[in-house]
Amino acid sequence: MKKSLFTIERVRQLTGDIYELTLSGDTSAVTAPGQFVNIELPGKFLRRPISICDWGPDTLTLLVKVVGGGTDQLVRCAPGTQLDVLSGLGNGFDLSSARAHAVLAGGGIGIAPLYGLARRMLALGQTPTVALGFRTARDAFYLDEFAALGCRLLTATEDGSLGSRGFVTDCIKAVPACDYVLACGPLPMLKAVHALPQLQGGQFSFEARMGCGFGACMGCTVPTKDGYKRVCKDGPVLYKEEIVW
Amino acid sequence: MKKSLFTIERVRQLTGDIYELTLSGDTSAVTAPGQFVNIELPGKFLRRPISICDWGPDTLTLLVKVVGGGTDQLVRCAPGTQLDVLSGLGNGFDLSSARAHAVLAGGGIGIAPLYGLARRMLALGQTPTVALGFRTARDAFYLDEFAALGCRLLTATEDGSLGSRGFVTDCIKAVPACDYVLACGPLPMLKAVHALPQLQGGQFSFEARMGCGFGACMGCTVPTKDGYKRVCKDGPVLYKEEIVW
Amino acid sequence: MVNLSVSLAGVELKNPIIPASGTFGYGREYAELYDLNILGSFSWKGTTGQARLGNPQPRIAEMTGGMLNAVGLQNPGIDAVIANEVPNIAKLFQGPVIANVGGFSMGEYAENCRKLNEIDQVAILEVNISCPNVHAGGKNFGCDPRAAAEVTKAVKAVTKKPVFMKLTPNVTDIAEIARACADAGADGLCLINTLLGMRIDLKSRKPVIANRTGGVSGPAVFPVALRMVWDVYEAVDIPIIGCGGVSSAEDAAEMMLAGASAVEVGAANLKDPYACKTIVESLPAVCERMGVERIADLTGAAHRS
Amino acid sequence: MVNLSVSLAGVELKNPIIPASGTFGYGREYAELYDLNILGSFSWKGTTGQARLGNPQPRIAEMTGGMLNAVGLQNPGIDAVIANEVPNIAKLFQGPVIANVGGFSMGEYAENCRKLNEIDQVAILEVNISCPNVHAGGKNFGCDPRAAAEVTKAVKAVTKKPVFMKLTPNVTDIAEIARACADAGADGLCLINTLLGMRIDLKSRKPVIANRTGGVSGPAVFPVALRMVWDVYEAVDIPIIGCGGVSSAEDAAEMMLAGASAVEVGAANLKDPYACKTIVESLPAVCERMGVERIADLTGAAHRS
Repeated sequence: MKKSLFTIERVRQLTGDIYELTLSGDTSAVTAPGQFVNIELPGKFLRRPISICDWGPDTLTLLVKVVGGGTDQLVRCAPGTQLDVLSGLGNGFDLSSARAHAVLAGGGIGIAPLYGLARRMLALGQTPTVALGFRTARDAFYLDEFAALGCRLLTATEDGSLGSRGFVTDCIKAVPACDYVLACGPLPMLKAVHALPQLQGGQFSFEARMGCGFGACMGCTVPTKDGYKRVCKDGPVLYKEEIVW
Repeated sequence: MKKSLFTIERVRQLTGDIYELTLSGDTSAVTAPGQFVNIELPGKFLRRPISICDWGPDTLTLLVKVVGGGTDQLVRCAPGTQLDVLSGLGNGFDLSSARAHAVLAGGGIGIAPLYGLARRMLALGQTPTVALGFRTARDAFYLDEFAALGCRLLTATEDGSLGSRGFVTDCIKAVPACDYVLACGPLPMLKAVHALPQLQGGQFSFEARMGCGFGACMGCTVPTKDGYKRVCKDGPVLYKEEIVW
Repeated sequence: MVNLSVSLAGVELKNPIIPASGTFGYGREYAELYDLNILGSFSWKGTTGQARLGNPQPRIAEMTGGMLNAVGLQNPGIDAVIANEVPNIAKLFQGPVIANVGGFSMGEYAENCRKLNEIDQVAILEVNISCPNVHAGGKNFGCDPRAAAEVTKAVKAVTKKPVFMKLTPNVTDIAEIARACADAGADGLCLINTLLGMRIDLKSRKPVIANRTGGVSGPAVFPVALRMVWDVYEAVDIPIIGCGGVSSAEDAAEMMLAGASAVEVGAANLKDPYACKTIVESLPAVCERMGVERIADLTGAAHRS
Repeated sequence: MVNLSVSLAGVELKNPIIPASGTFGYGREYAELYDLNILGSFSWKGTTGQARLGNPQPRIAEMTGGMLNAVGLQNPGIDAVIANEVPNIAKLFQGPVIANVGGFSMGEYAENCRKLNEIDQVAILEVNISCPNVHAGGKNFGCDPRAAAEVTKAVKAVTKKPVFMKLTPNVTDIAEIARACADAGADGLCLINTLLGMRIDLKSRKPVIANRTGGVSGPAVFPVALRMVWDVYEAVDIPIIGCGGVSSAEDAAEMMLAGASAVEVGAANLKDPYACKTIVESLPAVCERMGVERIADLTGAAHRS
C-alpha cells in the first residue's frame, strides 16, 4: 500500500451514471489486477474504495459508477484536481491458478477490474473469454476497449437489447469447456456464477462497506470456510472453495 | 443581503500574512463601505466574515489576514474558484454624519474598509485625512493605494520604522482640527481612539465571532448604551456615543 | 403530486419543516429573505419570564461538521415578546407558530405558558427543559425524569394548547425521560437539544466560549439525534418533532423514517439562510424517489420494514 | 528541544500519542507502514475471554465529520491473543503496550485481566466497560456507577498492573462514573468511547448498520470528548487518557489542556494510516508555538489559566 497524490488527467462519461477517470501518479504499489484504491474526498470522512480498471507505470484508470454524493463529487472533479489516494489495496486476482479455459465474468460496474486482468492474462499467453452482463444495451460500456484487447467477448442483457437475452451465467454455459471463472459483479450474479456445476474452481471479487480499506478496523470482515476474512485486505478476491453465502 | 456565487479573479500577497483578493460577482447588495461578506469554505461549517475593502458593479476587493485554517484556505484558492458568498452584510459607515474634519483611523487589517470609505467620501467632495497604524514597516500595506486616492495620509509604527513612532492615536492628535473619526482596527486601538478628548463624535467598526452573520443567532451581540446590539446586523459600525467598553 | 402535510397533536402543518428555536429569532431576519408562509411552522427563540441579556462574548466556536453556541437564552422576556413580536409575527406568518418557552423554576414555566395560552397564533408550546433548575442546584430539569414530569404537569395545568417537551440528549436514557413526560400528559416531544461540548484556545489556554461549555449542533450530531428519535419512538405513543443536524430534504426524510412526525432545522439556517426554503422545495422530489404519496407515511416507517 | 515524554500512573511514554483500541488491530497492519516504536504506546483491539466473530455486515456507516461502526468486538479471544499476537507485538513494538479488555460479566473481566497480569509487555490494562452486562439485562457496566466500581474492584484484585477504566460518553454525568471508578481503586481513566448513533437507508428504509446502532467517532465528537475530559479532570485526581476525534497535533494539545495526560487517536488512523506518525512528528512544533518545553506541562493547564 502507498499513500500519495494522484492528479486527474481526464474524465470521460461512458453511460448515464458510469465514468472513466484517468489519473496520473505513482502506481508502484499496484501489483495485481483486482486490487483497488481508496480515495479521500474533500468534506467526506471515509475514503471511497474504487476498483482499479487498469494501470501503467504512472497512470491509473478507474471506472466509477455514481451511487451517491461521494462518487458524484469524484466524477465532477476538474482535470488537474489532486486526490489523496491509498493505492495497491487488496489481494487482487491470482493469475497463476487461473486455468486455460477460464472465463472472466463481469456484471455492470464489476467489469472494471476484468479489463486490466484480461490484458495481463493475454500478455501471459493465456486466452481468456470475457463474458459481460448488463441490464440493457444503454447500460453497456467498455465493449470496444475489451474487443481491442483481442479476447473473445460474450455479452448478455436482461432484455436482449444487446448480445444474448439473459444473464452472464448464460454466457458461461455457452462455453462448455469453461471450468474456471474470475468474476466481479453484484452479489446475486456472483452467487449464480458460483453455483454453475461446470466450474472446477474460480475467483470471485466482492464489494463491502469499508472503514479503513487496509485491514485495520474489521469493518468489512465476512465469514469464509477458512474463518473470517477482511474483504479489504484478505480480499476482495476470494477463491471458490472458501466462499460462504 | 444577497446569497450568490463569486469567482476569485486574483490573489495578491501584500505582506507576510495579508492578501488582496479580487472577486467577480453580483455586488448589488453592497450599499455602504464598512459592510462585510460572509464566505462559505469547503469543509468548514461556519462562514468566514470578511470586511469589504472596495467594490464596483461586479467586482469585490477583500483584504484577508491569515489567522487560521479557514483564512489560509481562502487565500490559497486558485483563480477561477467559485465561492458561496453572503454579501452586503452589516450597516456599514454612515457618510452623512461624518464631519468635515474627519479622520479615518485604521490599524492593521482594520484599514481594509477605510479604503472604500475614503474613495466614497472623496467622491462626495469630503477631504478626509487617513491615519494608518502598523506594528512595523514590514507589516504595512495598501499605502500606495490610499495615496493614489489623493487623500492626506498619516502613518505610525510602534518602532518608528515607518511614519511617526507611536500609535494611530498620535496621528490623530497631530490633526488638532480633527473632531470626528471613522475607525476600524483591534479593540485596544478602538478604545484608545475613542478616549481622545478632541473628538465630538465618531463611528467605530467592531469585530466579533459570528454564527450566522445576518442577525439570526444572537451569537455576536454586545451591550451598548441603547441595549444589546448584534455586531453582524446592527453593526459592525457603532456610533461613539452608544459604545460601552 | 406529493402530499406534504403532517399533523402534530391535532395541529395541521402544510409540510414537516420547522426552523428550530434559537436559529430563527422571531422570524424578522428571514422574512427579509423569503416568504415564511412556505414553512410548516417555526419555533421562535427560547423565551423566558424576564428579559435576559444572555452570556458574555464569545458565544460561538467552530468544529468539524458543526458549531458550538452559548447564547444563554438572550431574549426580551415573555411580556415584550407578546407585546412586540407576536403582532409582527402575525404579519410575517399566517400558519401555526411554535412558542419555545424557557424557565428556571416550575412557577416560571407555568406562568409563561399561562400567558401564551391566550395567544391565538401560538399553536404549540415547546417547553425547553434543558434549563438549570434554580431550586435544585442548577440541575437540568431535562436530566431527571421526575423533574421533567413535574414541569410537564405544571404546564399542562395552565394551557389548552398542545405541549411538546424539548428533551436534552445529555442523558443516559432519553427514552426514560420521554416516558416520564408522556405519562405526565405531554402531547408531544421535540428532540434533540444540543450536545454539551467545549473548545479550548491553544494561545490563551482558555475555553474559546466565555461560558466554557456550549451546545454542539450541525451535521455532526445528526446520527445521535436520529438514534434518540428511534429510541423515543419505540418508547412513547405521542408525536415526535425530530431535531438535530438536519441539513437536507434527505436528512428530513431519514429523521421521519426514524419516527419523527415533523422535523426542525437548526444550525443549517445559520450556514445557509435559505436552508429551510431549499429543503421544503426539495421534499416532493425526495418523496417521489422514495415512492411515497403522503410524506406522513414516512413517520416511523423504518420500524416497520 | 521539547520534552514529549509523559507518565501514566508510573508508566513512562516517550510521547503522549497512542493509537486507540479498535483502530490499530494488534499492530500488524501499521507495522507495514511505519516503525511503531515512534509511538508512546498503542492500545490493542478490545479482547474478550472467548473468540468473537462480531456483528453481521454492514458494520460501517458514514456521516459528516466522522463515521459509525458496529464491529461488535470481533477478536480471537484472550488466549489466542496471548499465544499469537503478544509474541508478534514483541517484534513490532518495544515500548509499553496498553491491553484493551472487554467482558460481559465481572468474572470475565477479572479472568482476562488475571491472564494479562503475566504478560510483561502489557504495561497498562484498559478496561472497556461500554459492554452489556449479561447478568444485568444487557445494561452497560459503564452507565451505572455501582457496576463500574464493581468491575474496577474485580480487576484490581487480580492484577498489579495499572488499571485504566475506559468510560462511555452515553451517560448523564460522566464525572459521577469517573469518581466511582477512582474510589474503587482505578489507577487512571480513558475517555471517551464512542457516542451511540445510527443511520437509516432511504431506499431500503432499514438501518444502514446491521446492528442498527453504531458508535460515532471522528472529529464530530471532539468537542464532546474535550468537555468530558475537562469535567472528569475536575472530579478525580488520577491520570486521564483523552480520546475522541483527535486528528492533529493541535487537537492533542487541546485535549491535554483540558486535562489529558496522554491522548488516544482513533478514527483518524482509518482515514489516514499515517495519522499518528504525522501527529508525533508535529508535536514539537506545536509545543514550541505554545512555549512549552515539557509537553506534560500542558495537562490541565486550561484549568489554571
